[in-house]
Order: sequence, then C-alpha cells, then structure tokens
Amino acid sequence: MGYLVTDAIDVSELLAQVASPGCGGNAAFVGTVRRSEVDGPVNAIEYSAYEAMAGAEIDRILEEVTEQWPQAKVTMRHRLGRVPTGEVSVAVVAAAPHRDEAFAACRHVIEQTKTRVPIWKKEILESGGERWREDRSG
Amino acid sequence: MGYLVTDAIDVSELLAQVASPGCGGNAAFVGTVRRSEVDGPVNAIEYSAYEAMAGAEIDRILEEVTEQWPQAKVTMRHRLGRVPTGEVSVAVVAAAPHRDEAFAACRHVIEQTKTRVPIWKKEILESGGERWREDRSG
Amino acid sequence: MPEFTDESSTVQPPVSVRVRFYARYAELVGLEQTTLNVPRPATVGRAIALVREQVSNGGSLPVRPLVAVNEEHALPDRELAEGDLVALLPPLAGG
Amino acid sequence: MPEFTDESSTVQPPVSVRVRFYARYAELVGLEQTTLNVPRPATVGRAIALVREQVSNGGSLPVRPLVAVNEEHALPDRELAEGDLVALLPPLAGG
Repeated sequence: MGYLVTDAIDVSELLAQVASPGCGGNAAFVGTVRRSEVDGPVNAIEYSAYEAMAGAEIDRILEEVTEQWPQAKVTMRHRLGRVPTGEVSVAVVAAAPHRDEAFAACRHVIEQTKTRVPIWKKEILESGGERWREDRSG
Repeated sequence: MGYLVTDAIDVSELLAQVASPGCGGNAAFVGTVRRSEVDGPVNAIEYSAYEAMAGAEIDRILEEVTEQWPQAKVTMRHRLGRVPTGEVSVAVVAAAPHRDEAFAACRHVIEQTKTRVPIWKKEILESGGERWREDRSG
Repeated sequence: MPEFTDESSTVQPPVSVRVRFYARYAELVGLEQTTLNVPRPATVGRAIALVREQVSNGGSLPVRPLVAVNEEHALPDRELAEGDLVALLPPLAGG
Repeated sequence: MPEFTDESSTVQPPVSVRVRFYARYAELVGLEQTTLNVPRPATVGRAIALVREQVSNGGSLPVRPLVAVNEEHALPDRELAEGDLVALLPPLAGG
C-alpha cells in the first residue's frame, strides 16, 4: 500500500528503496504529463482512482513480479489529484541482479498497471475545457 | 561528450535533462556496483576507459538512437575511477512521446554501451585482492 | 399436503448488492452509489442490465462496461452474493 | 636497362603505426604504447602478429584481440595507414 500519492514523486528515492548490494541492474519507467494532446495544449491532468481496488490491484501486480522474477525488487508510485504538465504521474522501479530481469519486471508492472489498475484521467486544457482521456497509449 | 564522469551520477538530474513537454514516457537504466561476485565480496570497482574512443563510441550510439527513434531524447553517464559497492556506475535515460520508444531507446543504449564502449573494470575485493572482470552479464 | 422444496422451483429473494460508479460514469448518471436488487441467478451481466434500465440516464452506460466485484475485476457471468460491491469502471487510463 | 615499376614488385617501406595497450593488456606487456613497423600489405592482423612476436611478453596476448584503429572498432583485415593509432582492447566490461 502507499502506492497512491498526492505529492511529487521522487524517482531517486524510489530507486534507493529497491537498491540492494546484490542487484546491479535497476530499471525505471517514469510517466510525465504531456503538453500536446489531441484537443489542444494541456495544462494539467486530474487523476482519480477507485483507491481501495487500485491499491489491492497494485499489490497483486507486485506479487506476480515476485513470483515470476524472485530475485527482483520492485515498487511504484502513482500520483492522484492535479498533476501539472511535465511532472511525474507514475514511476516504476525494479532492481535485479542483472538487467534483463530488471527491464522485464519494470515493463510488466507498468503494462499491467495501465491495463488493470482503476485510475482515470481528466485533461485540464489550456483553453479552460476539461476532457476525460480514456486511451492507454501514453 | 561529457558522458564519462568521476563524480556520483544523479539519475533525477539526468531524467530532467531529457524530459520535455511532448514526451510522456521516460525510461531509465541504472547500473550499480554489486557486492557479491564469484571471487568473494567486492568493496568497489575501479573503472578505466580508453576515454577518447569511449566518448566517440557513445556519440555514435546516441546518433543511432536519434536515427532509429527520431522523437526520443537520450543521454547517459558512465562513471570512471573507484566506485564503491552500491553506487551508480552507469545511467541511461530516454524520453519519448510513448513508452515503447522510451524503453527501446534506453535498452539499445545500454546494450550497445556494454558491447562497444571501451571501458574495463577491476574488482577491489574485500579480501584485499584485485581482479579484472571481463564479462558482460551485469 | 406435503411441502415440496425442489430447489429449482423455490422462489428465493433477489440478491441485494451495492453498485458504485466511477469517474465519467459517475458524471453520466449523476450518482456515486446505489443499491440494487438482482433477481436470481444474480450475475454481473444481469446487474448491469438492471442498472441501465432503472438508474436515471443508465442507458448512456455501455452494455458491457468494465466491472469489478469486491475490488477485483469480474466477467459478466460472475455470480453475485448478498452485499457484494459492484463497481462500474470507465476505460482505465492510469500512467 | 629500362626500369620496371610494376606495383606488385616495388618495394615500399613498411607502415609505421602506434600501438596502445589498455587495462589488463597493458599490465601483461608492462607497456602502454609502442611504435611498430608493419610490412605491406599492413593489416590489423599482421600488426597483431608482430606485436605478439616483438613485444616483451606479447605472446600472452590473444591471437585475435579486440582492436580499434583511430578510435573505431576494426577487423583483422583492416588495412593500416602511416601514423594510424592501433589499440588493443581487452574484453569490454562497461556498465
């Protein structure tokens, strides 16, 4: 738990959390809020979640990683609330003895997060408008 | 140039360097010095390089990335000299509009770096011994 | 006369579940939670059909939305039990 | 008698190149740099063979080490030019 946060995400601190003397390979994925979207410039994204389920689903995803890559250590944070353009919305870090496992575990977590974790985003446009954004390409 | 450094590598700063409002996907690989090696506990690794060629080779690798993933922005740092166990020896960061490109570009740079860039490492063992380490599995 | 208790013919009370709406779906129906009595066999699919009929503006929801039961993803044929929490989830967009 | 200048028979001077040793190879030969005169056709392979013969403890170097010429990776059949910088590289271990 504690994966959903409203403050800025510190990627270095997350990397330090999974680092260990036996793990030489560390991979990270960091998602940031993009400015250019289909409906015009975006000032921010408002993230909301079904928080209890999101936390439980992230727990399940991280348990799967431990089963599939027993030597990997992974964690993640997803920000909720209003996240200004350019700031970090999600970060996944993975440490493993070798880089293949680190990349694979990191990739698994971000792909599964986007597929399964109940989080939604509403674009706050520069024009003043708002729009639910429901694709997963980001 | 400037890819080879003797001071600690700051991954957050590197991520900030490649970040841009159009790039929502950021991937990083961070290599740290492992403690457990075949010949016993390692206190540090002493990295050395053929510096002029290493810089030129990294330039070529980063140019290849720009050709293959024109929207990706990448950079990297490799530390030289004595790096204590647990500290960062290499970091690669890639930013792209979407995560597939970011992961692919990041992965390309670290794989090519390990294959082509003339850098060597000598393990400084806890036992007091030293040993050249010449595999690429890390 | 003896009482017959053949299971298939016994009239059982409907299953009462809580239904929650999230994000855009909450905006569509102007509602975050409601309760629903689902006739047996009470499945997720049957619950969704009832929501679309009974909830104001429910017809604007998709016929097969993403659904979670008790904080886990669930398919339309999933059977519901008394008190289950059924959540209707718009397409996910985390990351 | 007329002078024949058939290229193949003209005796040309050998090609003088600098040879550098790195990391473990520098330790093996106790040397960081030397110069070498390579008879024509002067290839990387020929230069390596000479290094193994002429440099003290050169025989401890591999027959086909990784080689760079003028800061780029080069294969054994690469032809060398006067003044080229030939680097003998132990197996790389960056990262």
